[in-house]
Amino acid sequence: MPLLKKIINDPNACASELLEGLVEAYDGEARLVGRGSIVMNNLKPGKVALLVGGGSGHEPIYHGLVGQNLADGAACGDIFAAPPPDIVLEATQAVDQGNGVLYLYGNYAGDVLNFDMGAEIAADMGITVKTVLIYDDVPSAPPERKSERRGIAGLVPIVKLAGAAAAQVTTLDELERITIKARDNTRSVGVSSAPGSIPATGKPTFELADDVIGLGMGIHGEKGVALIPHQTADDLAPKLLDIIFADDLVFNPGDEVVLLINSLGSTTMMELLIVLRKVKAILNERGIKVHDTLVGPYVTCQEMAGMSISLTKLDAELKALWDLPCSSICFSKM
Amino acid sequence: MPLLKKIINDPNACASELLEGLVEAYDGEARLVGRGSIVMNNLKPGKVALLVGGGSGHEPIYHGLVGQNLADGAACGDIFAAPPPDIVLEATQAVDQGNGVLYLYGNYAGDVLNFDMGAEIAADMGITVKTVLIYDDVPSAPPERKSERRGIAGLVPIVKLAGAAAAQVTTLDELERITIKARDNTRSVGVSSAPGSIPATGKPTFELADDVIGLGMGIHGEKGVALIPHQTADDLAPKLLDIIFADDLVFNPGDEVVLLINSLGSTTMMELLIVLRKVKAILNERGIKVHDTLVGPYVTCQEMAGMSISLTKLDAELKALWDLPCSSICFSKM
Amino acid sequence: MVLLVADAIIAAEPYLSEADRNLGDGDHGLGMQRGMLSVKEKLAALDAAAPLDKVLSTAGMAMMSSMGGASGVIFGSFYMGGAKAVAGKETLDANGYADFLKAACDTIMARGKAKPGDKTMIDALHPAAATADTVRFLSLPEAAEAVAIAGETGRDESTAMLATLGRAKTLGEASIGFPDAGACSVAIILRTISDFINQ
Amino acid sequence: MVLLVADAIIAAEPYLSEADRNLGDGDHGLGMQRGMLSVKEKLAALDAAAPLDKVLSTAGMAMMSSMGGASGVIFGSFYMGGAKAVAGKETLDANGYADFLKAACDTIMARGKAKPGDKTMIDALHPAAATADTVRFLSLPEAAEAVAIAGETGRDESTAMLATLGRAKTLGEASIGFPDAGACSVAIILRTISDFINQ
Ligand SMILES: Nc1ncnc2c1ncn2[C@@H]1O[C@H](COP(=O)(O)OP(=O)(O)O)[C@@H](O)[C@H]1O
Ligand SMILES: Nc1ncnc2c1ncn2[C@@H]1O[C@H](COP(=O)(O)OP(=O)(O)O)[C@@H](O)[C@H]1O
Ligand SMILES: [Mg+2]
Ligand SMILES: [Mg+2]
Ligand SMILES: [Mg+2]
Ligand SMILES: [Mg+2]
Repeated sequence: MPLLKKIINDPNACASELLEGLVEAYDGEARLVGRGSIVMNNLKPGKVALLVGGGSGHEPIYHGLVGQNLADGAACGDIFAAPPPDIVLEATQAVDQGNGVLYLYGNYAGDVLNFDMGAEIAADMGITVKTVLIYDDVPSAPPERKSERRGIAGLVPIVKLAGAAAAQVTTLDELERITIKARDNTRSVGVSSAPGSIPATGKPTFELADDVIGLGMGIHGEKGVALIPHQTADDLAPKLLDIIFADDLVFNPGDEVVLLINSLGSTTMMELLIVLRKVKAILNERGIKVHDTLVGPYVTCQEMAGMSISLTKLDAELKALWDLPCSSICFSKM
Repeated sequence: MPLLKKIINDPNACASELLEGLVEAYDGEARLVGRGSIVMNNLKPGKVALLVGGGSGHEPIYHGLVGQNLADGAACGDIFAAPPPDIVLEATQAVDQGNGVLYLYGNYAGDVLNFDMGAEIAADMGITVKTVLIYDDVPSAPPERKSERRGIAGLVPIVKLAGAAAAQVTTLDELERITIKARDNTRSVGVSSAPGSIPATGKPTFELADDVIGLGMGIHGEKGVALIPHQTADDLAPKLLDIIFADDLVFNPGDEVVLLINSLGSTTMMELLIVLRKVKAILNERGIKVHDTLVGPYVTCQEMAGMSISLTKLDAELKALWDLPCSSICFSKM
Repeated sequence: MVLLVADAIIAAEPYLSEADRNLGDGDHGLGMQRGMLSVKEKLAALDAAAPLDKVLSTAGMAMMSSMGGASGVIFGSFYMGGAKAVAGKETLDANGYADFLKAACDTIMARGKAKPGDKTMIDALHPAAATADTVRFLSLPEAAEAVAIAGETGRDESTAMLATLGRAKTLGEASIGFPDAGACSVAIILRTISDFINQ
Repeated sequence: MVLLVADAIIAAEPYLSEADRNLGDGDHGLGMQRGMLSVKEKLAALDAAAPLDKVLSTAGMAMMSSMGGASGVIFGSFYMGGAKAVAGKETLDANGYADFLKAACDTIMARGKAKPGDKTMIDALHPAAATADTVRFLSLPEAAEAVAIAGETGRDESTAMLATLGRAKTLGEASIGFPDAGACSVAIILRTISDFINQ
């Protein structure tokens, strides 16, 4: 690792300072709430609320997905650490418009423990909370233990669809139903070629030999499920797609999907586009129609190098929700 | 430099392959033209056309700024190399709708030489071409030799405004007038802390000592105008803004601006937001109102580390153009 | 005593983060450090005469609301859960220490759903609590030392375990060969307590 | 001969890129390599009996349309501009070589607006063309060698110059101390021509 000359202040204050900066990026559309939450201003009274969240250091998600027709708020933890229960509670109270709150976040022990505690206290206060966990990372567990999978870049299309639904539904149950469908229709797989670093220590989150890349590595830099030789984009893309196609979600010719090619940080847009070129060729062969393509660093782990491919299968309902314009720091749509 | 495990194919084919991938990212909205151009499909007949372009390797610009209410096409060169005249010509012919074409690109010797030759041949073919050069990089030349400055991240707001204008004006002169105003109202300054690499050789574009950062470094990794000690975001932000405020464009209390905090590649969104936090505080003190904030890796140089701050001063006309929705791979607005 | 534990954990930050780097995301030490710094702050604000359970629950709350991550809830519950068991007690004896550890362990297992063998901090805490239960008849110093040793043994035994919970879960076989980071923290906590009592 | 020049430039890619790295963006060698590979391809397609000016203009066009960057136009103009001056000629003598270089230099200066002293390839090409003009009376081998030396001297003298054009411009004082990358290419081209003629 070369010495990283990060442009920061107190290495232990990164999470709180970046959140203050993020709120500024909303130019008055959103505000800072409590110790670690960002919440949209003037939410419609009675609106069914969508709350996302998780550890910081993965910008622009999760907190960058707060926006119009997206999430109403985000509960943010320290770098790579789930937000504590009281931050979750502060965010919950701020987004709640009397019609219930859906928690939508990645499936990690820390997040589940903290959001669940927040939900319990919120319930005691009379706020109805439901939870949908995101677990799109196919290699992280076999299909029969799907619910043990991690949440990775697939969260972007899932939150986009849930946010569009939250802007239109009248009940929390309806939002939960649609969000579960979006989640169950999304699959991701990724590789990583170089570690990110923990701002507070500058230490890399893992080590990797020079000639291998990690298959199915977590966005926190958790070790992957397998090390494979470093290879060309044209060799790698089919391998990754095969992992998705081998899973329990069937993609038939004629199916329409949203495709996301995500960079974990320092992998360049150039590389993502070269991978996309091959991915599109394979999808075309299979007769799978891409309704919309997202490509860029949406879900990162500091300057970690690596990329992932996510597919979200659309039915008529999801497609209509996808086409709803939205606006946020992480993802906007005309 | 650690060994870079880029996910590519033939290192000498990166430019052409990424362009093919980019066209795929448009899901049918744009097409590949000739040897190296991307052009929007079904342009309105009679539309005044906007053509951007430059060397590749800086994704998502320039070619990622082709889109609805943005650029109509882009002429793309090899990595860091301006497109040759015949590619410029192919793009010109494809975007021209009979009402003239405005060339808008960064002020670099190579780009000027090639676009000018393309323009000459286009003129011989009866296509009216005008050119507006982008030179927003304040430290790269003193105010009295402004037109010798380089074009850097400020190109994003300038192209956005020009694209909005191109969608509405009826004459090339009108588009030229508005584009010049957008250009003249935009100032940028940046720093760089680590080099990017040239895909074909893997060689870093420059070297930098461990304790310094380069002030006013070009987005191609050209040496900066000065080396300054590596410092905190809160120390750096005011220094950078002072350079902009010391220039010939006056920012008065009450002025409205578009603010762009750009990453050159591997500088994280976290860092950009921490810088934004300080920048906004300073602008607030000065009574400068930020109408819209952009933050992220818009103009990159592979995995180069560094960031820049750009300010575009808005008058009523530019503000209305800014608020027009737009859609592209690089920048979308609801 | 709680303050000594805090200092010991803070001093062990690099070691604990390194342990988490092998199996998780490398931030366990940082989270624990964040929590323990908050514990010191909150206890400093607490009046000296505060009863034992108040001290412990204050410490637990401080960790729970400052750390985040899995260990925020888990280690926060350690003190908060344990505190209930020593309510009303002025001082700790072997009996009270056993009650404290059992309550702490039960609370954490209820919250985190981890069982012994899942390769979590439970694999250090559970055997320690069990040992404490069997040595209630001993003097506190003797009991505390026995408990500390049981925690260290549990930490060491977690090395050979296959992770089935938390971040390390997805490692499968690859999770074998490293001790669990949270178990390392438990061992440090129990060791510090024993050394204090025995000094 | 043009093919030998192509091979010499291709072989010098790392050296030329390095030179550009000092002052520019480090891709000069890559651009020249791209251009010269295209030259070889296009000339292979050309029939062997093609007249000299056709060979040169084909080479120039190949560079212009394959390289991009500043040097694509500049070095493309070198052959294309020079070609006009030798139209109709079967073979080259010292006179023709001088005419070729003068036309090439004039074309490039007209296009690029660079003057001697701006620290560009002109600083190698211009003195070389001037020398060629003064040695028209010599034999081609003698003239070619004199020109090659003038080009190399010009390249060396560019080292001390302050860049006022192109990418290096913004370096100001920092541009002093390195030879200009394009001037290095010119020196190689003229040296290769002389060595071929003199062998
Ligand atoms: N469900 C659980 N029950 C008990 N302990 C747990 C559980 N999940 C995680 N842990 C403990 O937390 C430790 C990780 O803590 P930490 O790294 O701070 O949180 P995170 O995993 O969110 O980064 C693990 O080593 C493990 O001992
Ligand atoms: N206006 C000009 N006139 C003559 N030569 C020029 C001019 N601009 C640049 N050059 C030459 O081009 C060289 C740089 O070429 P190259 O690196 O291939 O292009 P780029 O600068 O676009 O990367 C410089 O070293 C210089 O000799
Ligand atoms: Mg963590
Ligand atoms: Mg170049
Ligand atoms: Mg951890
Ligand atoms: Mg160059």
